[in-house]
Amino acid sequence: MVIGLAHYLVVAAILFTIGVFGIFVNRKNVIIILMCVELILLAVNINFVAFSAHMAEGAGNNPMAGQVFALFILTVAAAEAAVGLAILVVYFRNRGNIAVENIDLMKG
Amino acid sequence: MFDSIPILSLITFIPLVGALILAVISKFAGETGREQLDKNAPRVALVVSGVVFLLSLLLTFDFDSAKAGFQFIEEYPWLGGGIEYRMGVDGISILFILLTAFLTPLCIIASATSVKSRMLEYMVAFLVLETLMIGVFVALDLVLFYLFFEAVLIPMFIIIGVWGGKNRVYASYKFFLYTLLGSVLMLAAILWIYSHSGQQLGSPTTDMRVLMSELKIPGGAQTWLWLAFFASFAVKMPMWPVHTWLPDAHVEAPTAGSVILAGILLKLGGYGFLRFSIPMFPNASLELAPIIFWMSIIAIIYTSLVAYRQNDIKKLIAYSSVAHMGFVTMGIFTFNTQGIQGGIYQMLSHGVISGALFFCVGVIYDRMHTREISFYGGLVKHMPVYAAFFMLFTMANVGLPGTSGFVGEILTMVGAYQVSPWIAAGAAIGMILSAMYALHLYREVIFGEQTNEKLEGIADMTRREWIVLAPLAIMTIVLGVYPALITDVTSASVENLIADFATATATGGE
Amino acid sequence: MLYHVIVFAPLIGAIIAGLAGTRFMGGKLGEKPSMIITTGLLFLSAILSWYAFIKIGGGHKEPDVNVLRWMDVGNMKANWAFKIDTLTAVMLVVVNSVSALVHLYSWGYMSDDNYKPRFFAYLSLFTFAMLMLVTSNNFIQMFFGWEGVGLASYLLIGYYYKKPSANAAAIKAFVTNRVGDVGLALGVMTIFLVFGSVEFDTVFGAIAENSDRKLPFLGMEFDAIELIAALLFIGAMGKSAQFLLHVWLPDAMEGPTPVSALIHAATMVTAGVFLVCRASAIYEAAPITSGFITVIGAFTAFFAATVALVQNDIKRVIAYSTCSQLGYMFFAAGVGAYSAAMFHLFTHAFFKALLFLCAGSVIHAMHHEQDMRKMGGIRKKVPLTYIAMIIGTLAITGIGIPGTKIGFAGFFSKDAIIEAAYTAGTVGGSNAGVFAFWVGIVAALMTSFYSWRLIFMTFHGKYRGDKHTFDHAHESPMTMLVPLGLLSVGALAAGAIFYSKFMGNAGDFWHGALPVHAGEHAALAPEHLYAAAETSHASDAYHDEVKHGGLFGWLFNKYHGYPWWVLLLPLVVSVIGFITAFMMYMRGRGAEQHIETIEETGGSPLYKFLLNKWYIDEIYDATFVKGARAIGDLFWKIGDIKIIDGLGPNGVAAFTAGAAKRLSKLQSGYLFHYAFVMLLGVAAIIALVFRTVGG
Amino acid sequence: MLQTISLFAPQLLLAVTASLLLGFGVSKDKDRSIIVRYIAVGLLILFAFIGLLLGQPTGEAFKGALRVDNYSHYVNMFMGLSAAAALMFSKSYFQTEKLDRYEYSVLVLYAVLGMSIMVSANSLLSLYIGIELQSLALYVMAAFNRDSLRASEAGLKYFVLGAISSGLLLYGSSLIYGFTGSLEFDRIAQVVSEGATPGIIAGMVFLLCGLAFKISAVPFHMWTPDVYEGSPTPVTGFFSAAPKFAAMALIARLVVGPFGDIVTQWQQVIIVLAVLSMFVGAIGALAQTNVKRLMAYSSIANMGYALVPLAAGTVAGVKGMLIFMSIYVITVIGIFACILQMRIRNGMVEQISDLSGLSKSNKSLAIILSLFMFSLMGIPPLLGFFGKWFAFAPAVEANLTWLVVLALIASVIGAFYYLRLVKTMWFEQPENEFVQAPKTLRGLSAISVLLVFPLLILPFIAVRSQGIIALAAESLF
Amino acid sequence: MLVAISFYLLAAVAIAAAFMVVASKNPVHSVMYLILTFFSAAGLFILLGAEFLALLIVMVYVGAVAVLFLFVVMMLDVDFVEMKQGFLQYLPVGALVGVVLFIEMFLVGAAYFSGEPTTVVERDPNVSNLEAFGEVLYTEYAGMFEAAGLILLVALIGAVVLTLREREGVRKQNILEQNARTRATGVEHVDIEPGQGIG
Repeated sequence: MVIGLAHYLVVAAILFTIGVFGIFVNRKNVIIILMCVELILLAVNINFVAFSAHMAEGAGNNPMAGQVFALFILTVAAAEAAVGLAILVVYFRNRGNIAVENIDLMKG
Repeated sequence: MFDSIPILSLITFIPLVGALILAVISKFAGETGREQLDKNAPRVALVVSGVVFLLSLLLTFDFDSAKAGFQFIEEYPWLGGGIEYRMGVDGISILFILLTAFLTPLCIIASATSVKSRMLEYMVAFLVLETLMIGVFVALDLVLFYLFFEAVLIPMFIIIGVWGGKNRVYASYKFFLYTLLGSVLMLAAILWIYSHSGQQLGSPTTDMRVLMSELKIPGGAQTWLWLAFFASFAVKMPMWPVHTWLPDAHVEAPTAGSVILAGILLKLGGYGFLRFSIPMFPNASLELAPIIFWMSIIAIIYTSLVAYRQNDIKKLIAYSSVAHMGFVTMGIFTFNTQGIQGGIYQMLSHGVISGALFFCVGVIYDRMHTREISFYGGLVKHMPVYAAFFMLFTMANVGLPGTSGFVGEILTMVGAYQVSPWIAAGAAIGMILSAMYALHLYREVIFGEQTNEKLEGIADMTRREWIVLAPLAIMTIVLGVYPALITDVTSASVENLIADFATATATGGE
Repeated sequence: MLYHVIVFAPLIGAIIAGLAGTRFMGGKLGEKPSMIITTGLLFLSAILSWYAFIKIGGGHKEPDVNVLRWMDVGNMKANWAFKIDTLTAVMLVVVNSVSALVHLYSWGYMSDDNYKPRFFAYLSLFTFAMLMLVTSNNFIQMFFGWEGVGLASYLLIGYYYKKPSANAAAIKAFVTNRVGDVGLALGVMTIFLVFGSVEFDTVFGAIAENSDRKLPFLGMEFDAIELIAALLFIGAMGKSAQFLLHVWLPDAMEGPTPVSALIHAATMVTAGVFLVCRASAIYEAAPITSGFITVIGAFTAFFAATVALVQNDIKRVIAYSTCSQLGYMFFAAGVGAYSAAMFHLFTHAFFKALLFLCAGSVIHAMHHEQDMRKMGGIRKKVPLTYIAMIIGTLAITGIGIPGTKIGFAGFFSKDAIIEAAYTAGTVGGSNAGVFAFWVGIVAALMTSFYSWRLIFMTFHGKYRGDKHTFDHAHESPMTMLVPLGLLSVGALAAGAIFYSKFMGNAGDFWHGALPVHAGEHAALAPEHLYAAAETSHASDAYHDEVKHGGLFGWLFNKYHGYPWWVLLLPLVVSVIGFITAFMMYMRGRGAEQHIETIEETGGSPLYKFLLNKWYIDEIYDATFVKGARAIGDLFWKIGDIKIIDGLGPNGVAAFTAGAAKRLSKLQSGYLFHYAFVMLLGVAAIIALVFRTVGG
Repeated sequence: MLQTISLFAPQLLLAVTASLLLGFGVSKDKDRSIIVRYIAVGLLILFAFIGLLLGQPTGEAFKGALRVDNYSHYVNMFMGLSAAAALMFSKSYFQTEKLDRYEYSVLVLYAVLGMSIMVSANSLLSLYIGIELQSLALYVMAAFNRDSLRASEAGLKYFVLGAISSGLLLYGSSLIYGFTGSLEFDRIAQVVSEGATPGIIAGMVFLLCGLAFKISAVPFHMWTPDVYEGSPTPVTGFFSAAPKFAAMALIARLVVGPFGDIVTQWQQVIIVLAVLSMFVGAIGALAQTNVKRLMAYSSIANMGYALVPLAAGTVAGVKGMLIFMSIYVITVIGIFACILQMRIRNGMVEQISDLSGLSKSNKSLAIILSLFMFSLMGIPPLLGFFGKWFAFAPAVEANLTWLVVLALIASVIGAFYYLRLVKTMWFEQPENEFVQAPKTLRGLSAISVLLVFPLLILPFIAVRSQGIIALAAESLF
Repeated sequence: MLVAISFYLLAAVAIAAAFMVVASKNPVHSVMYLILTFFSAAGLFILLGAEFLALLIVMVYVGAVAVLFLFVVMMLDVDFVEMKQGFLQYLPVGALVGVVLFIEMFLVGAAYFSGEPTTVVERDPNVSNLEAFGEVLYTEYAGMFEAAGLILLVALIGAVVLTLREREGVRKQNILEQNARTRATGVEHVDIEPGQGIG
């Protein structure tokens, strides 16, 4: 049984979907949402790496680019996590809790 | 006489300059200077609009009515891409300029006392409005035309909304959005024409002369474009069933606003039909004329009957305006000399008559602050002069021969009769109905025993009101007795229009 | 210049009095000067008119007088211009004479009025409009006059503007007239369509070449000329108060009595007759319409007479009488006897104006009491008026000695009409003519009855009104009596003097203004008549005779007069009418008893039917007036507000506002909803893009 | 490398100076924030015109990762100017709200840097980096008023949804990379022209969806009203101008560049986004009572209009988009300058009803704001009309007349709520006393209104600026 | 075969853990599951021959990000409330959209390659993954690398701006200030007017 590119893509897709799914079924805790975002980014990374690994050299193909991209995603994800958590903390300070259901001061 | 001066631009923009000057001065005036300004603003505005009127009179005298084409043409680069600043007048448009320049000073005179607040702003709005209205009639470029055509909404919206009656917000919104919806469809059509002209002529242009003479629009597209333009003009006219903004707008607008609305703005639609629909979409015009006829006839009968049942003076007159505009559309789409000339005539004369009627309403509104018909009665006892003027204009509104109202009506009907007696017969019913509602109004307001105590001691017309109404009265009669004043000017252009139309429709548009 | 003065003098008077005399300019001119100026100018006009009449009647030819360019649009050209021929001249005389006298009369009649300059301005304005009507050389200017007199009539009927009934009557008059005017306008448009011109000469000259033309009108195919004739006649019906459009005339009596005399008896209402005569060339070529006119005219004569039988308002009786007499004129015109119609118009103007002015004099004396039930026996109080009234009544009932030239004005003209109808019916074989003849006779009977009834109720018997009024009743001032006198002269002598002019050698008099030749009148001149004419007379002689004497003259000559009973019958029925009236109102307690009976019983159904004018007003009110209101309300409240606004601006606004509300509900503020929408969007857009690719 | 530096000098300048300012600001001197702001403003203005000053050099920088061309110069100019304006009008607000911190200016600089990377992006990587640089700065700016619950909620929402959009964008990028084998736009374009596989198309769709979030196109708009409302007003003003332009410019570069050969596919996406945005924007605004929220919906609608010419996929279309966006940016900056001028007793103007009777209490401001509103409505002779004209003409040319008609109808619906502002200002009686506004703000609004005012459509300006924009647009093709 | 087994195992763990991130009641558990997911993903990366990234993901995610999460979770001390209710309520719709999205992603992405099994391309054994990175990262991607640095800087600024609070009234020892003390700053010379007192 050969594990091909498709397998990885499916895994990535599943992770992506779980991440997405997690965002909109979660009603209680914003941190979970942030984690879901990380899941999504992970899924993308798997995609990139998988593509990169299965990519033949030449003909304009650039296998390394995918991995580099993944690296940058990692970096940015970390930065995002920092900023996101910082905002979350600020929010918590103001609101007293971080239940997603309560984040509805502004609507309409 | 005006070979070396851009007379049309001058006429168009002098009021705007006046408005700007007023606005700028007010910016630098202190609290006390502000009061002074409010007092003097009408005078300034009057001088400005008076100059415009004189210039447009000169223009009319200098106009060679034997020529069919555009005159006093000005052309300057503007937006590029075939969209340039082009102005010019022909026999169809020049009199509308004159009418605008004629009515505006009167409006200003009338407003000087009847407007109670923010006089300066009011005058600024009016001057801006004048620029825009004249601009519509002189523009020879589609974009320029649209610019003026649409921009009119702004000052009018403000005028209705700021100086209007109780329900002014609703009315101003209705006016604005109704007309805007119509004109955006026209904008879409203009865009299409622009793009089509690029494909057909090599480079796109919005020069109306080129578009009228050289652009060939395929039949199917013509119909769509015609409908899009129609949407705009029909709302402006207004034609049934898109007329319902008019009564509201009229009722709520201040007197001078109503005058301008009825006197000029309604004519933009008719002018548009003449300027665009017929020359540019001849086949579609021919094909869809029956729709116009039906709508016109319905407008005439329907709105006349509705007018008959109104209990607000302005509303009644507003509905009667719709009915009279029905004659205009009917006349224009007969495509014959009498019909089109009659349509133009009817527009001009209605400009004078309805303007005068609204001034008349303003006279008593200023005194009593109500437009309820039932409030009044027996006014002739204290206001004989007013009653006389009102009678004249009522009769002109009814279309009595000898007044200008008659000429337009009879010509349009004669024109329509040549197309189909049905149409003329339908319009003729309007003659009866107009007598019904107009005389009903006159009877309820002017005649009868004066029962309302509040009317005791109501003063007759002031000198100022005299000055406003007398020129209108003179015009009403002069135009009724000697219509050649108008028809001579318009005839060459109209004949030309008809000839072009005939050629275009004969060849099937391709 | 002569004609300029004739036509414009009244206008100038009207303008001066109307602007300077009234409160419009603060009454600077004053009452007296206004009255003097208007009346003076009118007399000037009148005198010049007689001069012109004599000149034109004597055979002088006058070219059209162009005054000013008017409408000039494409090939539609109509100028302000005067067409001067005998027809015009006759009308000028009628209009200006009566008008001048009425002006004068008004000095006295309106002496209590506060707004005299206005009244005189209106009168003069009316006169001007009427003059424009009768002098026009094209249909458009005629329409101007046509509506102008309508305006003046409106103003004058509503002169007592405080009276609601006067206002209502004024509007009714104007609107009803407008109905007719629409017909006229459509007629003019048809003329323009068919002939490409609206000028009389051009149009009349081109009738022959257009006689076969067919026109579609309102879904049917019509003979063009017939259509034109019919449409024009609708206009005439409105102005001349013919049956169905007559409703305004009785109500018009709300106006001051001089107005009734001038407008609603002598001049304006005859405009319809004038129109038919003016356009006689068209009617000549329109036999079907002519027949229709005959029937309508005859029926109106009958109908109005029946209503007049029972009316109690003195002016209304005369008004219906006018209506009835107009019917006579129309059926005369309908059978082709235009000259007879014009002749009756001419004489009628005198005696009907006389009657009205007499009635006015009575009313003046009775302090504006018009109800005959409250009069009676006042002949001693107003003897001169009484005499004038008798003269007028004798004139209208057509008293004279048949076969001679002795008789009152009505005798000549009315008999001429009846005879014309007889001729048309028997000799010409026209059924309409037969009908008209008999109706004419019956109407004459009724005319006599109600005219005498009026006399008896007013001047004879016992006084039935307010004592105080009676004591103060007095004969009218000279300004009123002089016109009465002059008109009496007219009523006495106009028939006798002008019979030969109008009816005798008509060709010499009319000079082509009216068709007096028989040849082309299908209704009157069936084949056998031609044949008879051709065989029994040398054709030259025939033509010559016809040319000079008109068809009727020719027939008269050919048959050497009518059967004796035809000549005698009108007189006989007049006498019968008189006797009947006498029996009913002079015997015993006379009128008093009658009035009591009716008050007790309420009158017979027929009486009520007639008293209520055949309920036509009620029917109109229920259908047209209420209908217009109801439809107006429907259009406004349902059509405009509910449907157009409801579905249009307001509906759209409500819809978008609703959508906005729903949309802002969607914008819940919850992160998970937002995320959900985003991902739903992605899924949907991908599905959209791949819907063709199929995944 | 030298070439890179010369081409990318403005951005490098920005990056270096921003870092220096950061260092400068760290010290505890209280007045630093003001100095930093002025320097930043000057820098931004310099940045805006540096392209012009340097003679608009063109070429590729960082080994093809970035592309500097007329297009990027033009967009940079507007971004720089609008950011400078936004910085200027933030001053008084932040000072009164006691929020004035030098970090804000630095963040703006970094955001602009991110945007300029976006605009110049020539590969998926630089695109992503640019977006993230910008976004992170914006997230922080949204929550800048950290003691305000609204602001922090705004920041939170913006962040979470922004992260999702990044995920979408990245997923799209990964697909494109996988199916084309490259991140470079040129290479992608080449592969696409040889035949696009479903993967590429799907990648493109994901990518566009991610970007659509940045321009707040429906259905990726949900954050916009909340963030606009919650963020400090000057931040909102900044959000609605430069980032929108940058993202829109990026979308344009993307669709005509790498995906230029699959017009039919992306056109559908753009059209769907456009139509939904126009109508949701127009209708959604109707129910609003908060000025900033209203502006949010207005910007949604306007992005819809801006997408219309883009759907044509022609040079004229890109040009139309540029003109429209430029005008939109000018207008929006002006409007926020106006809003920020209005200070009533109990704080800043937020509710529409706060504006009532402005025409009496502060006439010139009312006139200016009204002109902006009419401009947004697209009523001639104001600039907004010309924006619509140039935006819709290419769409009509590309047989998308129906789309234009829809857009125009939506603009009529939209007119309703702009009119409401005008109505409130002119037709109602004043309720509030307004505090005199600082000069800078008045100046800003005056400048923008002058730009919006029709007189500037004089031939020499109109034709020339069209020439510049046309050059910019052409450089994409 | 080993690769296959490893793949399935790792993939299964990753997916299951990811699911538990979403589904577990306690956020602390969620973080733990997240770490597990990252570990599994790192395993997958190794299977794909991206060793450097695998290490990096463990370091960055597990070492930094996850710890940060954990820290915040602890710090914010949120209630562990029942979340089943909402979870189940919205599950169907959410799941539906999730499934649709997944199917779409599968169809446009994975399905393309499922027909022809592709394998991991063998790279030059002489060049390690790390070397390969090094070759391009500072050359080809230098600019972006710098920019990424700026991103981190912005994140830093952001985090500081948002969360750093200087409390008023807290006595802190500032060595720099102490060292920079001079007589002029430390001593105030006051002339006291006779009879006036100080103040």
